[in-house]
Amino acid sequence: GGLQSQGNVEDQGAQGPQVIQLMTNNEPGDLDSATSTDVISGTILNNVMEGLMRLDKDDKPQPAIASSYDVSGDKKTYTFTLRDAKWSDGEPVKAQDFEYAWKRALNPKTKSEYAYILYPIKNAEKYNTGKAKASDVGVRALDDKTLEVKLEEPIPYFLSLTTFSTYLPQRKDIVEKFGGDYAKEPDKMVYNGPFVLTSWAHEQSLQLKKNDNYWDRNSVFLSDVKIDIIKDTSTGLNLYTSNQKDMTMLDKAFAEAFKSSPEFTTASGSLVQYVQFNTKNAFLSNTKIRKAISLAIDRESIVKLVLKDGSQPAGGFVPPSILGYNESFRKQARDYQQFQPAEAKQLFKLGMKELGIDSPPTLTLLSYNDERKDVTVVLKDQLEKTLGLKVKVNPQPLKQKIDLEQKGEFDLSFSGWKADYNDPMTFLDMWVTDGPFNMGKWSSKKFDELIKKSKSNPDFKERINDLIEAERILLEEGVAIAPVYYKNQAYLVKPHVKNLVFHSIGPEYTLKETYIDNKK
Amino acid sequence: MEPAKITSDLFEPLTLTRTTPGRATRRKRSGFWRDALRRFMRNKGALIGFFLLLVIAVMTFVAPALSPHDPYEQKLEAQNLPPDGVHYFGTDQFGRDLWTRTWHGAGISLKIGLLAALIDLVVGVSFGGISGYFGGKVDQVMQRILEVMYSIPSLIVLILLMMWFESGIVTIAVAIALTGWVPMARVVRGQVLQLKSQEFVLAARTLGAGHLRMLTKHLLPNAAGAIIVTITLTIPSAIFLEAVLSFIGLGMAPPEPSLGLLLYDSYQLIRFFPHQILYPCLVLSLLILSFNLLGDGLRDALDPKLRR
Amino acid sequence: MKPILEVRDLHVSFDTHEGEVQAVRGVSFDLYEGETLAIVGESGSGKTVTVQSLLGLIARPPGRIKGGSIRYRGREITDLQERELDQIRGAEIGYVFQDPMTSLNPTMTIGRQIGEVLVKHRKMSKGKALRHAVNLLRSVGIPNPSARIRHYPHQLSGGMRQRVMIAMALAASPKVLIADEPTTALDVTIQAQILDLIKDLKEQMGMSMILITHDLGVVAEVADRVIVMYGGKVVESGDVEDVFNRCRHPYTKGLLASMPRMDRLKEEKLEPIPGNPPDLLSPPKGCPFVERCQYAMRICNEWMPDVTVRSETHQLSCWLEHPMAPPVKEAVGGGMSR
Amino acid sequence: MGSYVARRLIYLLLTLWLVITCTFFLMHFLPGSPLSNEEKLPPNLKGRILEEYGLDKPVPVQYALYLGNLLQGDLGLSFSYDGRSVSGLIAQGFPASLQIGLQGLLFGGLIGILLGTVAALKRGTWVDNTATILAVIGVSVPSFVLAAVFSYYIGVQMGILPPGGWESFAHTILPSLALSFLVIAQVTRYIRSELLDVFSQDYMKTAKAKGMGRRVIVFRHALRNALIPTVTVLGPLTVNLITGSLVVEQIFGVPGLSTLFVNSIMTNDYTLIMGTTIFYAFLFMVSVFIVDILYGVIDPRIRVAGMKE
Amino acid sequence: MTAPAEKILEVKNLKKYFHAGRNQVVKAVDDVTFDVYKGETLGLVGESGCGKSTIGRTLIRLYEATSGSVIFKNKNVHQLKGQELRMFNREMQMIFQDPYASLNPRMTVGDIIAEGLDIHGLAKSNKERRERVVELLKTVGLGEEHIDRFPHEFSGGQRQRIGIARALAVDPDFIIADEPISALDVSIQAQVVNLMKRLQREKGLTYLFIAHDLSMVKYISDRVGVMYLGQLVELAESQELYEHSLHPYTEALLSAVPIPDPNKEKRRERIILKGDVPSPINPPSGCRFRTRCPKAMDICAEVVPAWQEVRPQHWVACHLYQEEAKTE
Ligand SMILES: Nc1ncnc2c1ncn2[C@@H]1O[C@H](COP(=O)(O)OP(=O)(O)OP(=O)(O)O)[C@@H](O)[C@H]1O
Ligand SMILES: Nc1ncnc2c1ncn2[C@@H]1O[C@H](COP(=O)(O)OP(=O)(O)OP(=O)(O)O)[C@@H](O)[C@H]1O
Ligand SMILES: [Mg+2]
Ligand SMILES: [Mg+2]
Repeated sequence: GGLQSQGNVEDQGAQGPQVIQLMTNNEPGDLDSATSTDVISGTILNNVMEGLMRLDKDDKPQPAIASSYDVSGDKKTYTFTLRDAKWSDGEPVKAQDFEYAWKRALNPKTKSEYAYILYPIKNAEKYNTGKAKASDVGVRALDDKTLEVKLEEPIPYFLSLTTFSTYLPQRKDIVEKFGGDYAKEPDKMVYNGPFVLTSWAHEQSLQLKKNDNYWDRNSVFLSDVKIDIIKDTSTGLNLYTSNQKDMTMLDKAFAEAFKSSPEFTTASGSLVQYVQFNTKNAFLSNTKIRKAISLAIDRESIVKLVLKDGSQPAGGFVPPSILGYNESFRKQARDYQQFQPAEAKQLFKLGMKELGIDSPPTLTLLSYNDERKDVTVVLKDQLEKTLGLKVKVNPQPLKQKIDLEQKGEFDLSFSGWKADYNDPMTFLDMWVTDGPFNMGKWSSKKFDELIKKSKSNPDFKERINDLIEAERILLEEGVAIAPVYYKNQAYLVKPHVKNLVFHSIGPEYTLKETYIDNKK
Repeated sequence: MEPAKITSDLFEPLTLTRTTPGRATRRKRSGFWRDALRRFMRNKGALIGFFLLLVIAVMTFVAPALSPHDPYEQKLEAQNLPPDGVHYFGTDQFGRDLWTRTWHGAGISLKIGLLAALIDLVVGVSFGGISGYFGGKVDQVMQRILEVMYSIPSLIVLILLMMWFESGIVTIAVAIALTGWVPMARVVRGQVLQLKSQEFVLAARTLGAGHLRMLTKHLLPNAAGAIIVTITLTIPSAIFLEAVLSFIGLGMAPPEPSLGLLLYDSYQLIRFFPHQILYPCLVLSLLILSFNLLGDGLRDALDPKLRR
Repeated sequence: MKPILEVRDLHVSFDTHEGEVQAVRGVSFDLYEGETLAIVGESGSGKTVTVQSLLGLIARPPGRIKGGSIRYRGREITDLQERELDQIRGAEIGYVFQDPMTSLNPTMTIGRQIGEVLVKHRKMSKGKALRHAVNLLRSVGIPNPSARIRHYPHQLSGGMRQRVMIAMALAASPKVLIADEPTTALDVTIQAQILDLIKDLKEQMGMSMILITHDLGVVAEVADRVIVMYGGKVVESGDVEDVFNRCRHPYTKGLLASMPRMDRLKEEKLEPIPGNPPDLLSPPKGCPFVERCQYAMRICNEWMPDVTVRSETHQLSCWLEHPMAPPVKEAVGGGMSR
Repeated sequence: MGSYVARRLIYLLLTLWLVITCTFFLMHFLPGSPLSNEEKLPPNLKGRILEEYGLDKPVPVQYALYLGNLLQGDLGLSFSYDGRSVSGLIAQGFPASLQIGLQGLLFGGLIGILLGTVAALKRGTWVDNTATILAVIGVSVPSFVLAAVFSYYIGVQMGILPPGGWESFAHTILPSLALSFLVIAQVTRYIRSELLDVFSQDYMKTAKAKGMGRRVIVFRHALRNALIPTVTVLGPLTVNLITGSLVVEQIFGVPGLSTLFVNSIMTNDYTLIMGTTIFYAFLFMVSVFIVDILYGVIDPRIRVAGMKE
Repeated sequence: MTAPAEKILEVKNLKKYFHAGRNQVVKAVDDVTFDVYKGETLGLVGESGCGKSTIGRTLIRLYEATSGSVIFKNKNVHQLKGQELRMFNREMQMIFQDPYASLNPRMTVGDIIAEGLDIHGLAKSNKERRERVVELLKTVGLGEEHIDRFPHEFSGGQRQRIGIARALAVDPDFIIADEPISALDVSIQAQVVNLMKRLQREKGLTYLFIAHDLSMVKYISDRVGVMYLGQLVELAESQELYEHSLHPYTEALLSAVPIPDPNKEKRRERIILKGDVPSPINPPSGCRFRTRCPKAMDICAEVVPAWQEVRPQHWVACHLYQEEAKTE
């Protein structure tokens, strides 16, 4: 691709046609914000809708439809004041639209898979599970422009939750008008974000146009956004290098070749990949063995030599993009597990002695059947080289992998976890005893107590310290899992694309202030 | 055309030794298979295919020994190397030696193909044979079964099998054969239907031959040509299917290489490391080419239509 | 009389995997205007190959004309290009094939198959050719011909198909008609119909005809002259009378003796010719019949006899005709079946 | 003719029913449920969703319900494509698959017939060998390699055609081309061997003896007779082509059926699996039917034997 | 000639219909009645497709009869089971038309001939088996050296001998020869016919000899039956039939056979039949020959002529002779 940067230096703003050509690797699953679950839909919704808050380029929530908010002293009541915003059909955006949307998502009849993201709201869970009435839910439009939200417990991350798709407003009249067809086609919904969806050729492409009714339309530069659905990343790259697209995701396979290109950029995915131990396995029930395995993983090499996409070695479980108390949780917690082959070997021997065996059994390592398989191939090699542990990789399609995990038919399982909201809790609470994703059946009383306490602790500082301790128990004491890396996503973005904001949590990117500068 | 000198002794009666009359006297003894072999040897394409196959088969054993490397050994610091004197085919993204991996993979692909063909042979031949031999209602029912088999998405069956059993040569071969025996059954049925009314089969019936004897002595041996040809075409399609399975992530479990897996691992890298795809693809294509040539050659050599 | 077709020392071979099959080894004959020449001989004796060579129909490879000359009205056919040959095929020389079941294109209506000859050689329009085809079909005795031209070959019976073949061969009014076993695939009663038809048409149109058969009965019925072939060579030729009643060659005699005859009493014994026809892959050096001949002499094994002209109309190749040969004892019953 | 079609229809329905039944039960052996995901779905909610789709009932009951709905023409809603109707999804994916499939078929068929004819005519010469090798290469290079090569070398390096995506006719060319290779290979081989067969038929000599020129003999007399077996293989092949080649569709980003199908299986999207299977089986059987009719068009012998009365 | 007394085979009202596609019935053999006497040769002639082979094959149970009975040695062939069936498979044998198709190309001549021995366990040891095979080879004029060869190494005449040896292996009494010589060279045909005649003399065999070559049938047969479109139209001793044929079809058939003698041939008067043989799928009503019969009458279209013995040992089905039969 040609990278010459010449042209008018004096004009630093948007130059030339403001059209951006993007790609995505899958069809958006569902654009009904109440039921939508996937990232691609979330990204589209993020650009055609707007909630109370919107994530800025540092993933901090900034006032959007809400112009301001108040928090009560017990941190359990939020009162939002809405600005004069309009829907794409000219109707004003009202507080009722939020109340309606949230209650609709919670309504058991809606069967929203993401309803639980609203559970911090008072009585939300009860209503969702049929134990309370809609009117009991702690969200209320005090008037057209004021929305009051009461929480079940004080939580530090509620504002960032309001940027999430499920927290978007919906228009009752429109939803009821289209019924089951709502949001299935571009003309069967209304928008209140920077763009409107004008066409949606399923499995093929989506087109967005600037929303002239958007309250902050003056900050929006792009007139058109075209998003093609291209499943194969190498084809994506082909389209990008033949200048047909302005941005592409980069597979690890290509990352290396473009690493030094100025078009190369990475975004944190708030995703951690880890090895889960099946503690029901006699061999793996030994903590020393588990630890030895964790210490035998050369995370640096995996990240540097296999992934190459800006992913980082994971010494902890909570990715660096997740906030702790006012700053990154990772900065506050320490790292627990690194590559220490000598110690690993020793621990391994000790563990075997404890178990009274001379040679380790062969372990199966359950894995994905996609490109993540490659990591397990290296993992296997590392474990074999360092510990002399025989490992058999068993790659399976996602559904089948989960099925096997749930049945406990694995020894080691290579898994990933992505943040639902910007708080360590989204990573840590899964490891409580009998947690649905605690497939290795690891259990620690101390850990369970810390998590339970943190869920309703209004002292956010203490809460973070508890969570740091919990992570320590998880990784250092209990070695329930061996984190491997924090996954980052590599992209190539043409130099003429400015202000394209990637997010580490929730939607993939925001196009609100993006512009094209002198495309050639 | 007269002899130089005609003498009267030339007109003495000739005592003919007519002990073995007919062609049999003059021609070297040659059975059907020997005949076929001769035709086969004269078929350039078939010979090329045969030798190509032989070379590949031998290479799968010999080639890994020609290199000091191990097909599984990872050297992350030596990844994606271009071919050179050390790594004849270069290395892959894990720094594994592609020469040994390619040949090892060719061996695995070949085994999958052969195993699938074997299963195909047993299932397809018996199914087709029975269907064609008994004909009538039996045939009708069995043909419907075939049709249904053909219409059930094989991917479901494949995934099921791969799920239930450990991914490996046998599982993949069984999975492929389970859905791949239909053409064989068709071919055999067609042949048997055709042979069934041949006079030598009728003759055996008038002698009171039983079903088993009919099938094993008369019908199937005479369908052997078609069966062999079908097999030579089943093997490549099994190898191919394995490659496609790799594409959807259902191939051999890592780190075992099959040709399909090697291709899948490298097709996206074609722009950066064309060698990674070039060599496995070359070997795969040659393998399939050789089977195809062999199959075509065998068809010519064994097809009774082309005899005489 | 002037011969319309002269064949001299024709050699045709096929290259096969087993080696060279010398199918025709020095055949010579003439065809005179207006006559019917029959070629008889058993299976594989080279009858078909001989006449197909006349029209350049031998596929090359594997076949090739190794030597000899074929002159049609003075023109050397072996020198002609395909394109020039196409002007003779169908137009000057019509050809009726052995098997009416397989010799018609199954995917074309018979009207079209006849019509295309007319379009090509008589430069008719398609419509006119079809109308003419109707007349042709009528003249070969196919009922309701205007409906039949739209039919496909499989809708016709064997006898009708053979009539269509004849109509097709005669479409462009050729000077010579070659009929290669036109009735072997047919029933006796239909055979009688067809032979009758051929005889009539030949007389009407004043053609010459070469008729191939191995049925001596058919020969006796339609031919003026006969050529007897054996092992790729002509062993005896002559007028029908000569060949049937005054035959000299042991093969011709054997052939006549081995055929039961309706007009004789059944007690007469059949005299089979022992042994099998020669293998043309490695044909015998001398007379091809030597292995099966009861009079075989040492010379027969080594040299092919020259042609002996017994009369204007009767020639044969046999060492027994040589003055030094011992006289033939006419064996009555037995002797032959060793 | 009427009763013939009716009988075919009954057979078709019977087979379809068998396919539906087998697939339905087989599919429920697939491990995992459509809802297993790496997301924190509360168990009670999961239960409710399963209930909504009737997945909490025993499989035979589900089967009966499914058949009942099917009889009313209802293929149900997809799980993985949140609540969109299966028939809608199929209708949406089919046109693209159909287009590249038919284009591939047409292109491959024409080239294949040409190559096969030339090879047969020049049997044993370098022309024949080249055509044969070309044809064999068509079947010996995996489609994803072909597709990758096309996309990169033709699409990116030469920049003649778009390397992927789905907008204009230009975008359909490379995928069609990638698909056509298999067709070319198969058609070439069949036409060649059939033509050789036909060339040795008696009626070829008849045509020659009539003085028909070489071109007439090949194109008017021979080709049509050689087409029958070719049509036989083309039938099922067409279905494979128009239901899409997974690989080609994925690599070129064609919004076709096959992605839908593979995804449905990978995600245990039961209704979608059933829907696509039924659609596939139906197409397959229809193609067999069409092939039978084509037989009749090409070969009048079969027309009479098969469909008279 | 006096009629041999003992009947070995009685065929009564035999019918064999084939289903050809939807609702079409091919009446290949339709109501045929005849007897075969021990030690005789019964010739069966008729045009292609008239049902000769079908009769042969139904007799030997290659086809199940649609109706009617086949009584062989006083037992109904189509009801045989178990041991009796095995015995029947030995007593009745068949020689096939095509010497190329009737021998399994994948078996040696020895195995082909011995197949009957193997199936019926007639040879106790390998040595005995080999001895039997050699003996059979010698019987048909071949030698021990042929035993391990494959069929394609033999000429047509030799192959037909192998076929005969195979049939003889199980010591049959009755042999159905379905056009055993039609595919052979003219000069070879006589070899096979002479062999068959010799074997009949030596072993007291009974033949049903099917052919369309009337001259050969006349030569080999004691009695001859003439078939037309699935039915027997005439049956008589061969001399009688050839000299005093009654049925118009027989007359036409005989007259159509060319005689290899130009003098006689030129003088001979032939009856040329019009038209083609109708299809057995829907044969003409009444007498099936009436559409081509030069002597057809009104009654022929309505009434099926009865199969009657109009003279001693001379059966015919024709309305011309219905009266004659009645008066006698
Ligand atoms: N294409 C061929 N390849 C090899 N040999 C051939 C070919 N065509 C004919 N022959 C051989 O040429 C010889 C003569 O064959 P031809 O067809 O002329 O015999 P024919 O006298 O017409 O016999 P028939 O009476 O069976 O028609 C045979 O031995 C035959 O095997
Ligand atoms: N298996 C079969 N199915 C359907 N029709 C058949 C079958 N066998 C024979 N026929 C039909 O029965 C009729 C009699 O056939 P058959 O073979 O007995 O005649 P044939 O007298 O032996 O003739 P040929 O002289 O040609 O051998 C024919 O019309 C034939 O098409
Ligand atoms: Mg011939
Ligand atoms: Mg017959």
